[in-house]
Amino acid sequence: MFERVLVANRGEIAVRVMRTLRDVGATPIAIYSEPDRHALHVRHADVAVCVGPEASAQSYLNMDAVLDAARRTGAQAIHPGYGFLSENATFARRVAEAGITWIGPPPSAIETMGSKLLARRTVEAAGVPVVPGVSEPVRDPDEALAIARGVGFPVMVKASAGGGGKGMRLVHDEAALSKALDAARREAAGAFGDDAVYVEKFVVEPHHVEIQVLCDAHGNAVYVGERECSVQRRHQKVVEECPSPFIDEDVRRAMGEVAVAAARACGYVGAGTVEFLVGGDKRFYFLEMNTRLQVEHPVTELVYGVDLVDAQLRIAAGQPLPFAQADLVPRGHALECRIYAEDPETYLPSPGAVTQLRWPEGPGVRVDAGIDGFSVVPMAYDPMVAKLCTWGSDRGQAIRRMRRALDETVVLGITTNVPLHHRVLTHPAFVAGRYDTGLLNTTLPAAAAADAGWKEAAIIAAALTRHAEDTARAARAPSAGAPGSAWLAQGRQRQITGG
Amino acid sequence: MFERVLVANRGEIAVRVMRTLRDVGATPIAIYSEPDRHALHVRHADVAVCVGPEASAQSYLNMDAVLDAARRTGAQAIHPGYGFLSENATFARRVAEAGITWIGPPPSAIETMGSKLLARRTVEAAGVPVVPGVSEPVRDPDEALAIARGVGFPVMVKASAGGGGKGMRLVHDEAALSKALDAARREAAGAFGDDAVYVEKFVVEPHHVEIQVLCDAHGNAVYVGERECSVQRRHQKVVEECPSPFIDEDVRRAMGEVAVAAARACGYVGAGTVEFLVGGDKRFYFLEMNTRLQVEHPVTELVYGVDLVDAQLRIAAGQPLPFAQADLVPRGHALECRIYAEDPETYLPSPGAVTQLRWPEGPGVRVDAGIDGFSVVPMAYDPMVAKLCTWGSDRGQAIRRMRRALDETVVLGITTNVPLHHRVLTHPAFVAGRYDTGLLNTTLPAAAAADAGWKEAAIIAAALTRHAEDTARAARAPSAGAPGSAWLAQGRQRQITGG
Amino acid sequence: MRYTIELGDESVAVDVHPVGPGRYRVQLGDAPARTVEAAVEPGLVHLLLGDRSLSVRAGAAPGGVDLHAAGLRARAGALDARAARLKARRGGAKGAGSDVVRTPMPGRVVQVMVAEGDAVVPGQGVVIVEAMKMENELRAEIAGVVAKVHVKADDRVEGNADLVTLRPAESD
Amino acid sequence: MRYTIELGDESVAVDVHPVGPGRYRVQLGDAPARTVEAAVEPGLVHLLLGDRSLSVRAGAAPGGVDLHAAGLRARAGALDARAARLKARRGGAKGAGSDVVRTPMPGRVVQVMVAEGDAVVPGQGVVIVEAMKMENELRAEIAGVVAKVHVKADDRVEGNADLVTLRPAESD
Repeated sequence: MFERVLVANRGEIAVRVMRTLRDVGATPIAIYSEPDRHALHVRHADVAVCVGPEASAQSYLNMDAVLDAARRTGAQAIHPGYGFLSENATFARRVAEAGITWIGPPPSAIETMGSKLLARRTVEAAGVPVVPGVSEPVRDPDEALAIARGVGFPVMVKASAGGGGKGMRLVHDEAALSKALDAARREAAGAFGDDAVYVEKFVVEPHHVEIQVLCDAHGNAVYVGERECSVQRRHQKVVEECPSPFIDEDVRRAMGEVAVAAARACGYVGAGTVEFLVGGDKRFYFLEMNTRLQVEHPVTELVYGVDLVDAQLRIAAGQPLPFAQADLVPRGHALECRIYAEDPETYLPSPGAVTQLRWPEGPGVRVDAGIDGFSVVPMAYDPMVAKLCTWGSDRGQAIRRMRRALDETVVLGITTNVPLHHRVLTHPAFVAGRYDTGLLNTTLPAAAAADAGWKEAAIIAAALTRHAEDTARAARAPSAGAPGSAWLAQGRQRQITGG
Repeated sequence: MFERVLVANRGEIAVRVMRTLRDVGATPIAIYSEPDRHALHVRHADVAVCVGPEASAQSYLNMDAVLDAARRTGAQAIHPGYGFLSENATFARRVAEAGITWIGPPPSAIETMGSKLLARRTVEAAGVPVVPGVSEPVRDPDEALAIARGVGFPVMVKASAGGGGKGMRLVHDEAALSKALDAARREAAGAFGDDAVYVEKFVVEPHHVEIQVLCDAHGNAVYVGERECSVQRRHQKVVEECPSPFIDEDVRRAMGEVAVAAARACGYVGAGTVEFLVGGDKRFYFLEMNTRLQVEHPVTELVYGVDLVDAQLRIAAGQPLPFAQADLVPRGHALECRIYAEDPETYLPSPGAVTQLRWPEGPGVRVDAGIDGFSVVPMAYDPMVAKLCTWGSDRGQAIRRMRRALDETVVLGITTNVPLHHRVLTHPAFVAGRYDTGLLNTTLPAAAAADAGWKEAAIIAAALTRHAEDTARAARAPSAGAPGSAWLAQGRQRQITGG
Repeated sequence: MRYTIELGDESVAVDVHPVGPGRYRVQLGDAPARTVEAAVEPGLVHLLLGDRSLSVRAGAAPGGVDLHAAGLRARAGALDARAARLKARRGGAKGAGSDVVRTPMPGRVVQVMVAEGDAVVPGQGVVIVEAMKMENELRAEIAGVVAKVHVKADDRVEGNADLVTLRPAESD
Repeated sequence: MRYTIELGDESVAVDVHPVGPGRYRVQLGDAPARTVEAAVEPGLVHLLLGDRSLSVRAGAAPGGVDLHAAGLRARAGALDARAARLKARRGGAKGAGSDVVRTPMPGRVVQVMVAEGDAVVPGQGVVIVEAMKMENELRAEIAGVVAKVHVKADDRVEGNADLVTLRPAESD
């Protein structure tokens, strides 16, 4: 196995990958942009190298700098996480050329699946069903309009190089198409350095269900169940679950087999995800394959009892898969809530310094955070700051544990979408397991109104906090205490004087 | 199910029980002694009642006060946790007489199993094997000496009403017997209000393995695997694991069936644990039955995918067990490290205010804490402040994850036994899964020596902390900031000025 | 000590008198005074109010205190008696919406969608700001005419920066 | 600024000079001065020393700073230059063990096992203190004769309280 592995990423995914690196005895090496120099992922590493200034293009996406960092620190392998360079075939190739192991699929597989059009052609040839009405990148609004008229509105405009909801627009009528094309192109260019977009039929009331696959270099391939990812805002996933409440055992097996066929069709090695659109009739269509780890991979880990990063490391080290298809037996139910630094109503981002932080604990709770109580959330990067997962012996228990976990979560200083999650987790359609990607466009339950007792408590707390400050200021004579204590005591100036 | 449940306990177990209460939609009610008024378990409850001053006898053990609290707050049920009144048959009876549901076994079962002697007689009659050489409570040192000579040294002196290592002494020779009797009697009197002790043969190189049982009121009973609890200091468990690396599937089944027989022999209803001594030849002997939840129950929960507190609530509510023996299939491996507020070398307790706290996160980690960063650990109660658990797909992964979890753990202000856990988890005998209750008496691996880099870092950190304090003091002119901010900013006076 | 706490639309006068270690007499507005047992630390206030146990986390925030209680969040402005009087004198009535469109977060201006003199309706997007890898359309809260555009494409803006000032359509 | 940091048996002079935001020139003893990038907050110091990333958590402690780094814990005494000179003048040589048996934690005295005039050997238990539900035997560190017993059974004692003072057997 590897002794030194560079994680070419930041935030929660870098921290999460480093944890498994420590679990296998490898030394994690971090990279960071200048404003990230004291970020949590850097503090989780033993070795860390600055790769440039704030702008991703000059730091986390800077291939030369990342490769230099890997060479300089003696990294034997590079784990790209998700986003950034994780689906960049050129980078994967350059890593291999530098004699470093790329913890990801072969560059050719990234290329095939990275172009949505090539991906569709490839999997279609392998007999995998695809969404109707797709074509080449559109050159101009007129061509887009012609395609849209052909398949009928509503249509989806999508970035060819896209993923994660970026460069994606739902268009309901002809009037809105041109503006949507522009916006999608701009976002695509910014996010992927490629402004190619295409137009496809938008399936009404669709479910977004994806299959986790693992393929080793020895020809073994398995599917590790599915994830239901239909709770989305701005085409980005917000809540995910495993198993899907929507599909049954037969559909699961059929989708799994198709997903493995799709992976084999592009010579896949590593962990990947095949995304499907599933209609109300449970017919499913290949959407795309993500040739990397997914944000929502923990729900699979919780239900199937595997560590997908550990599996990635083994596969990259040339080991055979440690389990066969028959070994992969689901148990219970898992949910993931993505904690974004953003307003829960307007979805506007909220960077800044964290002033108070508490993560939930206890049975059935898993936290993967990219911030702690000392963090500053920069405005330059993705707003996701943590993933909260719960596991339950059934879906109901997983939901109730998630509500409890959200109640225990405290993040002050920045605004997070925790209240949105509360509303999703109490939405009758979600609780019943009958929802599609339109859930967040429907009316959510109103936020629970603070009862009079809590409002009173908040008012008293504000007054007592102010009073404590006044008292502390009055008493702020230099103390006779030990050297070094006053600064530190600021982190904990106790006022519990009873007892 | 219940709507309002009083938790007659404190610390981590009270918090843990309250979490499952929230998961089933019940309102948790806390009790507290005066110095505990702002303790974490009180902060986890919506309703809280003071039951007396610091001394347990006048507060947490004060039956009148606890029952008054339950009546006053409309509690429908009482969960006793472990320790305190959890194995007090009189209290269980009084709870029922007050028309409140007792979340525990019938008083008669508590009585039978609470007297070690009666317990042994009862299970012997049901064909359960017992440790050789035991007898009635000893009246004086002469009688003890006679018994000890009869079974041969070494012998164990144990409190009749005992549990948790209190009132227990290992005696190697005749000279030490008298002093050990006195100490055991004193501890027993203090802990249980009963100074009766007895003498039994000490099995050399013994394993402490226990079986979790669940019995409902409808005659259904299952065993939920075993826990290996042989890592002990002062006869108190320190590290537990499930499954035991020592026993095999046949022994597990045999012990499980015997445990269920023992539970049935006393008319058991609820969650209970049957403790066995297992010799090197894998022969096992009944030690005692704990008629309550165990500290180490989470390792069972992690491996069997059940919530034992949830099961307790269902059973107490008269529901049948939600699973049959065949449904209980173990998966992977789990470890628990008990975090004590005590010196890792001398085992001397370390109460006080917590100044810094960080719990581990990430895959395979579960934290059940009784403290947070605002807590003061009182000297009047048990030193256990948290339980750290890890799960892995195999024992090796569980161990490596635990090492990582321990590395991530930061508790300052009080001294904890985290370094002891590090040494256990790197002990070759522990890693190999070949250890018995003598492990902590053998030479542990030396604490990892800080390499020069870390020592240097610590020295620089101390100097920079002092420097920051001097700088802050110099700058401590009243700020023009918003009202209320200065006090709160003390919790987070950023010095990250880069970027 | 008397403080004026502003929470949402409410403004409440609170009298606080320490009466022992961790014990306060607290009076909210005209309600009867009550004794509260409280732990007050930077970041946490735990209250025992009769049999109720109430935990409130508090963080420093511009102009007040960020509060988190029972899964709910609120920002409270805390004024001492003198500041409250001053504010009352200045008058505190707010309009139905701001005549300035501001960006709540720092970011980069991607596009300005209006020019001076343009008429806008409530909810109309006026400027797109990119932050955290997403484009965010910032909207007019009122109907009016664009009086001034403060930014241009590619500008970096700080949180709370003015983007566009509107002249209200009619101020009755 | 110069500080003297005591860590374990070592005492190191440390010169600290801020040279920019979050950047310091640091010199340990006679080693060459180095530039360190550091976040210094109450409770956390994160250092970038060349390619090494080192996090140290720090908590207030009597007489210094509790440090936690890489799973290890240490207590550092931090003295400024003047205090270090004073301490050096007073002389800092420690004996092989204390002539006073103290309790590290608060608790209740269960039993006093020696009387004044008794001879004791190193490691011999002299007082049993109960704390956190366990009996803890506190032991003599040196050989000697009991000069004074400061406590009796059932006394409540604070942390660091003197229990028994010994007259060393021989102080060569």
